[in-house]
Amino acid sequence: MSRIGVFVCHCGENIAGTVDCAVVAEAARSLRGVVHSVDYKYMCSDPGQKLLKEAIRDKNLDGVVVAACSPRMHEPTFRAAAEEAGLNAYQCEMANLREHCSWVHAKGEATTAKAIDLVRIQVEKVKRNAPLRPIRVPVARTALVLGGGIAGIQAALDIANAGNQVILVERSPSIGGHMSQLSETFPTLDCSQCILTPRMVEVARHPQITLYTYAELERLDGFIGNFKATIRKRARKVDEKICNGCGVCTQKCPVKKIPDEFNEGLSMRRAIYVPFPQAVPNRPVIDTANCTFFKSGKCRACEKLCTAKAIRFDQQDEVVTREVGAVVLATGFRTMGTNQFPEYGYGRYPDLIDGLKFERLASASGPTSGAIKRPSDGKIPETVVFIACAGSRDEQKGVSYCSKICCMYTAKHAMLYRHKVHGGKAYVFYMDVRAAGKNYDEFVRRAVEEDGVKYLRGRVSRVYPDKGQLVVKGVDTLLGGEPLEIRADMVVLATAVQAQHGSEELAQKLHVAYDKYRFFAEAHPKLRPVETNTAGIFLAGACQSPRDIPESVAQASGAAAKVCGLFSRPELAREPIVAVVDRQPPPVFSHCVGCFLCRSACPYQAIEEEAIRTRNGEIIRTVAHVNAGLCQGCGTCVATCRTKAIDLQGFTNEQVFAEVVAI
Amino acid sequence: MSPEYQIGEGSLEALFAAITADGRRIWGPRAAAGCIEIGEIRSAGELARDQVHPISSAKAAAFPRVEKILSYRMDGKDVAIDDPPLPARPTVLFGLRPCEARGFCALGTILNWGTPDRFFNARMERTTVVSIACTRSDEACFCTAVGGGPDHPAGSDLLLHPLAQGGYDVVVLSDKGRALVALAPDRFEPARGAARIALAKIEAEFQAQEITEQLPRLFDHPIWSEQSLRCLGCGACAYVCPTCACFDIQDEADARRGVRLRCWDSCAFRLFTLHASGHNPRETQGQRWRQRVQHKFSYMPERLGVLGCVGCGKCSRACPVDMDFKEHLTEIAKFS
Amino acid sequence: MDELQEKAKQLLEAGTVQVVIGHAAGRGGRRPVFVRSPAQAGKLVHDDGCWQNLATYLGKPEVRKLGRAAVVASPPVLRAMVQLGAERQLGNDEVMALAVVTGGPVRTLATLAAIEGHLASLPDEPPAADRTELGRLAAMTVPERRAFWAEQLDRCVRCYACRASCPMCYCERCTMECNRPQWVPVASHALGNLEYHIVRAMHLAGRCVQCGTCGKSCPLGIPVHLLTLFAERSVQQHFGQGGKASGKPVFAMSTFRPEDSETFIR
Amino acid sequence: MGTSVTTPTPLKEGSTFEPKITAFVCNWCTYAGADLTGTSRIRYQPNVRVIRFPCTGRIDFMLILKAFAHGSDGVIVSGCHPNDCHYTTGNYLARRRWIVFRDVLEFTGIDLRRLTFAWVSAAEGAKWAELVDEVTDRVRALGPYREYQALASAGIE
Repeated sequence: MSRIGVFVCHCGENIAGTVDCAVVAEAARSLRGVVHSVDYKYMCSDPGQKLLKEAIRDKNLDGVVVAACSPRMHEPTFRAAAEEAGLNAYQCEMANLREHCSWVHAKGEATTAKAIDLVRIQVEKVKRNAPLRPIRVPVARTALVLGGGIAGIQAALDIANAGNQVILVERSPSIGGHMSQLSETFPTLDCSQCILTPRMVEVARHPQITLYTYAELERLDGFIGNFKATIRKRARKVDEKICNGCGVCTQKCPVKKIPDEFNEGLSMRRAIYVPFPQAVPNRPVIDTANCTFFKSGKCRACEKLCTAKAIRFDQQDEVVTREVGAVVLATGFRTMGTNQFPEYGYGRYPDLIDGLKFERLASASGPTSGAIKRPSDGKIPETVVFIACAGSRDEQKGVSYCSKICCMYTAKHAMLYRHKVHGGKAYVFYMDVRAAGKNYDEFVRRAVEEDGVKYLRGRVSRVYPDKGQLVVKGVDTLLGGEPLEIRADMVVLATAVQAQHGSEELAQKLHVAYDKYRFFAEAHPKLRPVETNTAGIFLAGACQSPRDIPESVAQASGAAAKVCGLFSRPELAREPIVAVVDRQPPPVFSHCVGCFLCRSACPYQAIEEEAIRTRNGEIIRTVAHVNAGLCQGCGTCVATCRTKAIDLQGFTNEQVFAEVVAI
Repeated sequence: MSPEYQIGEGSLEALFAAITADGRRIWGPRAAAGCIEIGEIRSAGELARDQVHPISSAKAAAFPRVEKILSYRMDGKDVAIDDPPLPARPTVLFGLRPCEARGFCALGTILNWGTPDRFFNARMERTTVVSIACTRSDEACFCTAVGGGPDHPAGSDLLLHPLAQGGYDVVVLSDKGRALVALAPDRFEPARGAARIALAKIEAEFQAQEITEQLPRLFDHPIWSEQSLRCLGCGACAYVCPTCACFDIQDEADARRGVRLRCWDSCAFRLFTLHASGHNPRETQGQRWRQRVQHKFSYMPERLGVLGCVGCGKCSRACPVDMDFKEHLTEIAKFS
Repeated sequence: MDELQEKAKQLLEAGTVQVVIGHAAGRGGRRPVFVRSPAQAGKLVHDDGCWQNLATYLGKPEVRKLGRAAVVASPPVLRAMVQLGAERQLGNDEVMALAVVTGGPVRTLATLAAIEGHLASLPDEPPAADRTELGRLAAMTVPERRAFWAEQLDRCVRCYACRASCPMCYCERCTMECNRPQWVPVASHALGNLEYHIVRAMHLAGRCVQCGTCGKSCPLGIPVHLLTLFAERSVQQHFGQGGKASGKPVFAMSTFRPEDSETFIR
Repeated sequence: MGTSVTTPTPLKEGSTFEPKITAFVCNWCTYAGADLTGTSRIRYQPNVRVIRFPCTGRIDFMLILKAFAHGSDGVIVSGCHPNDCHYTTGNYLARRRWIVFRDVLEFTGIDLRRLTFAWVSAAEGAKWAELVDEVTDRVRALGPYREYQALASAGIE
């Protein structure tokens, strides 16, 4: 027989003004299982809490109902008080007499009657409460950062500088990402590599950061604090430890005609190469698809020339597994290819290029050492047309969102062009100019006002070659839709920012949600922007949605802060409001029939398989098991279970059923 | 037993009217969606008579499928129990087959084993059974194998024999039967020995005695799992059986009040013998099937001196997978 | 000896299976039979009188004890096997079906994939008679339907023949047997009966294989199968899944689409 | 006849029928929304009794029937709008359950005017008040749901 205590709070006049608290307390006293019932002016005050604690001790209560304000307000207060008095915190429930009763109803019998019902409902519930203990999960204080662009670099450094271990995995042979390809950065026009490379070096040198380049995540098992990452380090065919980065091999390799990815195909590289001079690590990699030796079994030139004897044609991929407590996704973005634009000639015109190509042309470390030259004939273009929103905000291209960075870098490109080619004419076709950000609009205005860039509001309908030039047909909607035609020497498309290749597969591998554009989805669009719906996996940078550098860095630091918060304690304590699958003594073992319909219903992949075995190890049956580390306590599985084998602690079937029946 | 009266086809309606006028309800075979069942009938026209048996059981008249045995209220912190008045509705069961009527003897014996069952007895006292002798039978019937027959008098208060000219000879078998006649005396003429329709011929393919003798040595025999392999473990057989008396006690309650109900139950259910520990003394369907046969043909004769089966074959007709009781019993009887 | 009997005989002779679950002649109609020797294969029949969904037997411990089983399988039996496989109640290595379509050839299907392939070509819908009946009920007003079911369910004695004969009702502990709390009254009064049949319909929504066996099994002829058929149809109409016509199993009620549409939520 | 295990519906002075409404709500949106109704002091009728769940996904359809069987004349089920679910997808699964459940109820002849589903966010305090008032008025007009409550005693000898 339960020993329940009921404590009715007046909340000054807030409750007592419309509810007759004495009557409520009196009514509660007559309920079965209630051995103590009082009303008091302010239950949350110190004397109020003292009242509660004393009653718990003196009357030896096994459950309390505090009839006061919303549990969303003071549940923690009273549960803590109960705990101090030696009662398990979860043996305390609240009846919401204020927000749900006194504040919304007129003074009168009906209101007091409702208050009594609300108390009775909670009494019936608390009779069936069980003591619960917070769930403790050990945390491996190592973070896995996927992606070595600026976001990944920032996150890795912040986490490592806080004293934690970091494993940074980058798919390409060097870290740096898109930022390393950029010439200057808006709105300050400082050189991208100048600000990035020190960070890259810092990562490489950092004692707490393990860097895996030319590597990919193969699989991720486990849950928050306890992931197991399987990483495949692709064979460079070069022994990184022995190689001294002299670079002879990359100059002597006879295979010369491979379009250079880093320079967006504007120059050629060898079959053994270092992506770019400042690459980290500065170690070459053999492109086995193009290497003569791997194609024909002959050559070995690099091997002969390597003074360090670091070439390893027989080197195999290496698969490593690491225990990690958290994961930061920073896999970045890609841009839409110019071949997606039939109206602009499917990218068949060499002088119609995308933004990244222009970055390489404008970059001092680029193929033209920063001189703006047409890819076709190396001639300096006298007229350049920049087309913004190329693909972005365009349903036909399957991109209805704004790529966010184009307005700014297009202004930057036009500006850089005007700086480098003084007599040159720069036109920008745009839909709107979106320059929200510190000093952004000023920057665009500078392009127009100081650098004389012509902004034309309208879309370009067609671009076609004519006598060595590109004819750009468009309209200026500000001049009443006046059709106009510009003969340009070069056209630059600000092509749409899109989700990185393979992001869908990765999302599925990690069980994180992604949107219809295959950008990773945050746990909450406003309040949990750097978390995913899978506990322990965080987001940084453009893998979530188009972002510029400062935003990516800010978000990376945000994600890092979340990770550091998680790592700040050796154990992770969580509310015990989680689902449990029942266990029974043999021969029943469990009422779970193992249909696993609950698994498809669980938003958190918290439902695992557990094999029930005989002493000598044979499987009797396989039943569901809830991973308390992953379960967030929504209870959807509970309502899905036909045999009622799953229940939700704190909201068990018996509790909620009793509440309903008590009405 | 010679008939005292005969009643014309045309007089049935008046008899029904008289019974109803006396404040009794009439239950009997009636056409219901998809089958002939036992239910309340208001006129002789509703009485179904061509079937060998209605699918459902007439036992519900005295042993309802759900019966309230008490109710209670929470009075502050105390409990106030109200005993329901004993069931009082007088009932006439009209048009049962003699075998089903005979079932009430076994049913009464088992329900009164030890403590008398006041609920059942109160209903039985107010129930008058009018059965009609069988002129037809089907391959599920085996009354003659268990000591019954197409015109067996046990359990009936009036027994009607169909006449060739229509109408029935009426054999009065009890005071309750006589009282029923008294409700419409002018409708019952003295019997004139009119030609009866011949009774159904039901060959006995075994004798109950053989089974009763066989059972003790067959307890651990594989025959049970063999015969019950296709059994689905539902309760259809028990719920249509005139003699199955097992029940479950259920409380339906909330924080303020509740009722205690007696509900039909069946030994074919896995849950029937499931212990709280999870252990089940009758784990397999074979064991549950054995219990059914043993109970009717061994335990009841042994402890109550009465067979638990009247050979009506209702269970066979109700079974979704054609567990044919006669066939199985014959197999057991002839087993050596 | 017909094709079915021949194929069953071969499976038994080859020792591929130890038992063939099929139908044989019974008193009046057909009854399930467990053929365990080649000699008995002649007992097997398949015609419209064979309406039990034999997949129901695959999970029964008494039947599992007999060894590997082949099932004489009409399309609903095959659908049941696929769904049972998806719900982890039937292992791929336990699958052996002698697929029969009235008038068609007998096909031996030894894997779930094979069954799915076979089903892909067959429609997944209730028998015509049931579709008509569903239509008739749909045409009724709500009070008319209430009256219809009140009359029908008042006759239910809760013998659970419908549950026992359903291949998808394999739970060791049915909701009906949960008593802490007692979700559904055990008593066969109007409330207990209505709630039992609503729960049954809800639990089979998206899982029902549309064999109608539950209705045919009811000793009192209550058309309880209409409830599960209706729930299944509701799932198919709203979510376009639940239909096992594709041969692919689905978990219609434990999955969702953001674009699922309704008109009743404020 | 047996007793129905239902409690009498509260009667106001003048003994006009006052319906009993049970509301099943999720903790993160509708419960918080109803709290906001309170903090904004928006008045509504006192007939509703709220039962708190972590998520609409937790609400077993049987609980709705239990509410009716145990004396509720009307039921409200409410949670986060699609996309706002605290648990990201619980309400989507709940929605599916409700879609089929309503169909099944209507097919068995249950009066859907007594069952109302809503999305009420934590910001929609006013909407909560309107919802409760509207449902209370509608159910008051329909009268007590004896029809369902009586089922518990129908068929008992």
